[in-house]
Amino acid sequence: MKKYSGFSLFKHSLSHHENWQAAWRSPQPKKEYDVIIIGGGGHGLATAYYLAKVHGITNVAVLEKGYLGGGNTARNTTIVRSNYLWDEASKLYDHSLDLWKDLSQDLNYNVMFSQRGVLNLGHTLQDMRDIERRVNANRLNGIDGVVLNTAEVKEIVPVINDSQDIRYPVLGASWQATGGVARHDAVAWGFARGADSFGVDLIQQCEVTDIITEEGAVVGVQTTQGFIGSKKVACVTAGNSGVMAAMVGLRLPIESRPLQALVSEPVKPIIDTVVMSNAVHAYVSQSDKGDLVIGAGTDSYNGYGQRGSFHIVEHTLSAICELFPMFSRVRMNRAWGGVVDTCPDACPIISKTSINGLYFNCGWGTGGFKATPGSGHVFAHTLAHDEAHPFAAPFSLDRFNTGHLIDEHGAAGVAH
Amino acid sequence: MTNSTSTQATDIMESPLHNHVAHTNADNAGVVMSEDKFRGHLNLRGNPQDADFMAAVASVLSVPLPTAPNTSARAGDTVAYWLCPNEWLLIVASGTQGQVENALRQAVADKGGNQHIAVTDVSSAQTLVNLSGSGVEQLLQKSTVYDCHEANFPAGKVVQTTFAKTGTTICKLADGSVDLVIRRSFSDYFFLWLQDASEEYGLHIA
Amino acid sequence: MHHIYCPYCEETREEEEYSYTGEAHIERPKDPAAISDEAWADYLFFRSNPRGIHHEMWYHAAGCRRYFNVTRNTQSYQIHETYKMGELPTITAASLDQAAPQGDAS
Amino acid sequence: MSQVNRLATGGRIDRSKPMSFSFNGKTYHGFDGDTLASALLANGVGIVGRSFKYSRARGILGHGAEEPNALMQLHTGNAAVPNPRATQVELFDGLVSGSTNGWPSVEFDLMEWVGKMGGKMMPPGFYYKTFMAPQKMWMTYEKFIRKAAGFGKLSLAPDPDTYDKINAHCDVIVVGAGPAGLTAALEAGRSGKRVIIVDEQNEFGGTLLANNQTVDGVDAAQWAQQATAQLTDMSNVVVMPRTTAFGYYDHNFVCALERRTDHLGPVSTSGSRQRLHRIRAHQVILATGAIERPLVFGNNDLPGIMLANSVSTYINRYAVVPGNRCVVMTTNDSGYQTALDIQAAGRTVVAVVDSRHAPDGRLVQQAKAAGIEIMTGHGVTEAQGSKRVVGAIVAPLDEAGDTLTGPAKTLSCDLIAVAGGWSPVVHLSCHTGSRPVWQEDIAGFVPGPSIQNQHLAGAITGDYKLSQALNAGVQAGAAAVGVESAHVFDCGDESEGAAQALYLIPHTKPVSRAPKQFVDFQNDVTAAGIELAAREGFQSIEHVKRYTAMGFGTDQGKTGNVNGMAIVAKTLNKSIAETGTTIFRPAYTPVTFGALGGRDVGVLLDPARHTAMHPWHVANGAKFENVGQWKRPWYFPQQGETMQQTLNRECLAVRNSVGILDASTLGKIDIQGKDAREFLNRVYTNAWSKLAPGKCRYGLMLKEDGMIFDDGVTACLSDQHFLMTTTSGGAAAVLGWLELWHQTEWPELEVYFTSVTDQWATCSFAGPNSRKVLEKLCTDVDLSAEAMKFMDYREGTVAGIKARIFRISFTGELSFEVNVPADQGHYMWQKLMEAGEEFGITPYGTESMHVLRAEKGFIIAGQDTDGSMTPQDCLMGWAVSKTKSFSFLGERSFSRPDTARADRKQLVGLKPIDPTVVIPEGSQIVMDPNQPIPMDMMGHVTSSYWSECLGHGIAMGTVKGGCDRMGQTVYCPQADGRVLAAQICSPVFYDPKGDHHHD
Repeated sequence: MKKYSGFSLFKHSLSHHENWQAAWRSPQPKKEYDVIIIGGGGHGLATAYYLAKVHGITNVAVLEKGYLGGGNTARNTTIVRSNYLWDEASKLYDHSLDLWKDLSQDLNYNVMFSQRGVLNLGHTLQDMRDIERRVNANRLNGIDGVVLNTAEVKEIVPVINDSQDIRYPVLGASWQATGGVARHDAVAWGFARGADSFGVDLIQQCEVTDIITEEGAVVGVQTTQGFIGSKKVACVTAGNSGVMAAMVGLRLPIESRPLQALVSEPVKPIIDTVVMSNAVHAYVSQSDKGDLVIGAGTDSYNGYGQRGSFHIVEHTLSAICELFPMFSRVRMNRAWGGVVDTCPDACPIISKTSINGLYFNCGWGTGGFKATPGSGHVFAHTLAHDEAHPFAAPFSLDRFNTGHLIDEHGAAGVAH
Repeated sequence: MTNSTSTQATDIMESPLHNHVAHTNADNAGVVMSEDKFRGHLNLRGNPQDADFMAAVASVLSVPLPTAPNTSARAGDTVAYWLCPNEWLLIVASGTQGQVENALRQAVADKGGNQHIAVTDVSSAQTLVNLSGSGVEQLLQKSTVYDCHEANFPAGKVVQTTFAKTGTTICKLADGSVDLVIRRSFSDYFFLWLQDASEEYGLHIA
Repeated sequence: MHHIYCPYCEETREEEEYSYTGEAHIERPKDPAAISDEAWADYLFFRSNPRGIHHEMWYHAAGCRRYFNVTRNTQSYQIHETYKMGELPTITAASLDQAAPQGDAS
Repeated sequence: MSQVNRLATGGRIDRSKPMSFSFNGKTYHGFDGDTLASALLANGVGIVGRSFKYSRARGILGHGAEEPNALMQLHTGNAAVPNPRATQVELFDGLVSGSTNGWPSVEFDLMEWVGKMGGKMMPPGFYYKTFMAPQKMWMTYEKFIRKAAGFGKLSLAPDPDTYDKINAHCDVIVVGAGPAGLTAALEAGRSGKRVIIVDEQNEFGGTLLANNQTVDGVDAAQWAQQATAQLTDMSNVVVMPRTTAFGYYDHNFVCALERRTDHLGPVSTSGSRQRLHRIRAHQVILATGAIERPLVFGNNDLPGIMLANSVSTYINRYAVVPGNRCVVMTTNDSGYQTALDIQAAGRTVVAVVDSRHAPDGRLVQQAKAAGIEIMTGHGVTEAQGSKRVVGAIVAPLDEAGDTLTGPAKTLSCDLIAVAGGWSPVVHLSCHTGSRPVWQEDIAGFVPGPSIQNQHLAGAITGDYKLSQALNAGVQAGAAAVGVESAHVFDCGDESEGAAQALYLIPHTKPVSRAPKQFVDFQNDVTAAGIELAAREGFQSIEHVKRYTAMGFGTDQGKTGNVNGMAIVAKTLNKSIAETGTTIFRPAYTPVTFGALGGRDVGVLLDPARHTAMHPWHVANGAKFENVGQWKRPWYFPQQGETMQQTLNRECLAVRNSVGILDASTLGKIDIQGKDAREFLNRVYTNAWSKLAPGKCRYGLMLKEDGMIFDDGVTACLSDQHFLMTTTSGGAAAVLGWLELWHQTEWPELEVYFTSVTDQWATCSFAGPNSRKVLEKLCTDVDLSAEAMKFMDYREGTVAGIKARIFRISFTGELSFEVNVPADQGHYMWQKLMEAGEEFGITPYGTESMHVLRAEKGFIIAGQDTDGSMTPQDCLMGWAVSKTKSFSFLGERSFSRPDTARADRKQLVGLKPIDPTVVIPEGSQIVMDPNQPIPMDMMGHVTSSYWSECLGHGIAMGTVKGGCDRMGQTVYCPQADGRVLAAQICSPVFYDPKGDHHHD
């Protein structure tokens, strides 16, 4: 892998950028791999990268039915934070946040991780109780966070409507200064380039049509490019996890729902941080290009169509106009949908299955992007050792049998 | 309690929209609202396949219960709205809901008495609002996702649907106006919405 | 924006009148105490979640307040039929698969 | 006349209505009927903006929604609108406009030098390759990068305008009122069915308005006017100009934005500025036309290079010729029409440069006959100029258009009209998941198969002849209403020669070294950039788009995408069909946030629900709390009181005399039927078989996972008649829950549920004097302790009103709840206030209610529970029956290993060691405050208050294994460094034996 730098950019500019090498190879699939990862999104690519880098397992294929990073990685609102309520979740997401901090250098790829801070607004007394509870838990878990009052929120976001006479006034917020946003596509590309450099085969346009098992153990996958053997197959297919599971007769505690997002036309910088409001279903930040990037609520029904219903977007924008009255004259440029794999407790599944050699990493719901490096890192451990990474252990499928759910819905554990 | 107030002392009663009586902002208002307050509202449940039940109710109301979806039946001061296959809203003359409730129970009992029915007085829970005028059709378009065009919503038809961010039951009357059933706790919101949505047509409170 | 036929109101109504309430035809175990934790968990949490034909329940919340069943394609969002609670679908993934080759032939 | 490019006659402008407007501080003049773009062109304004990345000077390229360059800053102050396209802004007198970028001015922009010097260092993806070290510096780099972000600027003041929405329903919606749309609407309209026709422009007609042909023997524009008049006369047809269908959603749902007042002034003076139409149609006819493509050649972004069709439109519709010496570069016959139009306008056509070697269509013949110079088999390889095109370098091409075959020559010109072929407007058809299909013969994408009830007519299908459009419209209109029509138009269309599929015109230098050849103007995406992306492995069209930002602009690639895809395909040696297209998403053109929010803002954001007594609370100075959608009195401060003083006063009144609470918001469900008891047995944890009429019982409701979902008291009114109460926020969910089980699992149970929340107003009054108050008003019920016991229910008359009286208590004091029909709730409240006056009856709100119940250890579902608490966790095992035969909802989950653990978090009382302390709610609980972070957290404080009657702080909280830790000390480390200690105790702080409420 040729190193990227300002100097390399200058050098290549002298030859009119004619000599850049491909960021990754486009290999033909081999007959057999040590590990096959189904799904070339951020999580799958990160898993491959850490498998190779941390565990030295490089005979790995990532099979992607479309193009790398083309699923939810390409469709989210890029928020990164770790201020989750429960110990298990906050450990996992904070592990991820730690990895984010050095990710650009680690990958030699600027993922533009911008720690511009994340506000979670509270609009009712119960919201504020939940915020206090979560921030206290974060603090004692070593995760940065403070509770702000309305005036302090206004200081950070001068354009916010701080009137106390409105239907759902801003009573305060939690503030995680180390949270922020990252460039979503770059994360997938950076991990892809990194994994490729260790010899991982990234195979695009290769759809898995069946997972082949013999005597309760995985032996490989059937794909649109033929059979590929492996004794370890890891499904990292987000919204399509149920479809994968059905190939081996399994069901998952997951339902795939549309989640919509939208961007405005680019406007001059007006909001410098990430503002989230679970109560009114609105999330907003502004990209470096000037777009207001807005997340909406999840549609209530199952849907793989990468589109949702219009009234969800209307609901979100009425809330946005209420929180930021001057945004009313901005225009929505583009809206789209992803397919999110929602779990009953709003926490992921990072787990072995009843089939030997078959692993699932899914259920990230509306909040998977922020977990990308952490998810890949702990899942790689699980794959390498056939035993859960300590941070991943609580997220096994078994929790649904024992009842040990980690309910981030419960108390302001906003899942985006 | 199986029977409600049999007599009503209207001087101590406040209808859901009692606060909103004096608003008039146009002489030739496109929307005229009038609250038909203190009517008796009874929610009736029962099996429409049970002929005894249907006959008993018809005898009390002087009109058979409507069984076709989204229809209503009217007799004098009494109107019955179809709400679902085993549920009706009966709107009766002011103050008579207790008598009607008792009469219904008695009539059903007289037919054998073991029918599975329920009658619930909801007279205070909601109110009947009539909207008329040239602006009403568009006002309804602003307010509900249901298609209230005459081609789809002829006189006598009743639908339960959305109204802005709350729900309502709408009945189209022969004179082209509509009756809306508004829940009491949402009535202030309803009125705020009505004022806002009717601004361009003018609103008169009759 | 779904446009859904309510089998009780016998009309097609807007999505805003309804709420989605999950997979259809999941029966509560007759004797919960007699089944394993795994079987109970399966009933509680595990869902078929197909990409394609899905039988699901919707609640006509702003209308007649009846629950009913919808057979819908989760990829195309096409609704194949709606039917009352207690009834069985006439269209299933299997029936459509069988019909498809004939459709191609014609 | 200052409008140097304005023709003396012709066009659809009204020369009797002159208008003045300003652009970048300078005043110009135009006419009614102009767009801002046509008026700027009329005045000879060339540079209207600066490009995003390289700050290159840009002029107007098109004449409509496709325009990538002319983004404006419109209006001033709170009326400011960022980014509208000048081509879509209707001129009005006094309009104030400006460019969005360029410093110090758009004519002379210093950033241009940064673009020129640094441009070579800024290929696609350059961000990803640098600014990495040191990691911490990215935020600093980003600060500078963000300075260049955005086009237009927002005002900081709230929007002065309002927006609203209409729900519309129709049999047929026709999108687009060009030739195909008009005939479709006429045909559908004649059937008498309900038809809506929308068009984004101020005037119906589309291309007919700038067309020289005739329809049915009349001038095209005149025919359009007549057709429009016919439609307007049909009572079943809704005609909506200035209305853009921007989104096509599932099941034939089309959203359209109507601009009602934007053409009149900056702020609406009457009614809403814009209106969102949410249209449900049985049939959708897309007659959205096609957009002309530019060609990709060196410096093709210079001001003065325009789409040929746009040049014709400016001439014919607006009487503006945007140049004097024009070179037409074309790959098809339509460019010749532009040449003829320019000539007819009295300006010079330097040459028509046609990439085809032997064009022979009728228009070509006409141009030849008109003496226009035609250079076949040639292409414009590069434009010359700095702020305006001054010349076109033209060179011969081979048949395929791939290679230059001879020396170049330069044509002097100030306008290059480019006709690179057409792209059908497939956008809307893609919104519902249908993928467009590449059609080689027209070199364009057409809509793919769709499962919507969708019809296509006109140029959207890739057939661009006027007769065809009119006839296709007729057929689509007829099909949509299920009739047949034999109506045929014949406009005597010119026979057209075949177009050449050419996108990138070769240059003498390779793409990587040639002058910049722009593909996406707004995002400065060049052919070289696309080649580079492909070279670096970004080969999927989606990757190219994302790596280069192609198509991500506010024009969403309307002019650039196909050229970009063609370049990718060529680079990868694939066909365009193989390369595929990206999917178009809503919105077709940008939509104002305000219109999407509509009227659901301010007080209408969400309904505020009020009780019958609400006016009293307001009049008596209550502070309110949002509980679900309800507004509940939070506390009733008196003059000069702090909130704590108010609470102390309110709580003491209840403990010592009598207080009154509006409890009307509690959900109430009327349950009737012979199986009502059995049903309650199944949905509640405790047993209901033996509850006698006149008795009440507290019930816990669980989800099937065993976790508490709701709670409340249910009264047995008669043997088969119950009244259930729920939490204020949970009423609708509980009713839905009961119906769910009844309708899906247990339809055989004979029971009916009816919401009566709004029927009953509930006055709850508590305190040792509460009986005395009630006795003053109620004489027909024996209220004595012996006759009416705790948890009894009676019917009676209170203040002359038939009432339901419950002796239940959420405060631990002797307490009654009187329910009366809500019509009389306000009256009842006032009567109770009067009757209680001698006892100092004190209204109290939710906060004091919370304190009083916490003193008694009563839980609030949703505050002390969070969806992860079982009854046992809340020390409420007493409310769980172990003897019911039916396995009630949630019971099975208790025995799961984790749910059965003894050391689960349990809800216990917490007594602060320092009695003056009130531990903040939400504090986390640890056993050892000195342990290092991360600490082992045992639970958290769910409720915490100052108890005035006990004289110390009290709290409830969850603690792991809390039941077995009674008496132990726990610690709550605070953000400010304090560590608050508390002792685990019973949650019942006040009157543990329950003497008071049993009195």
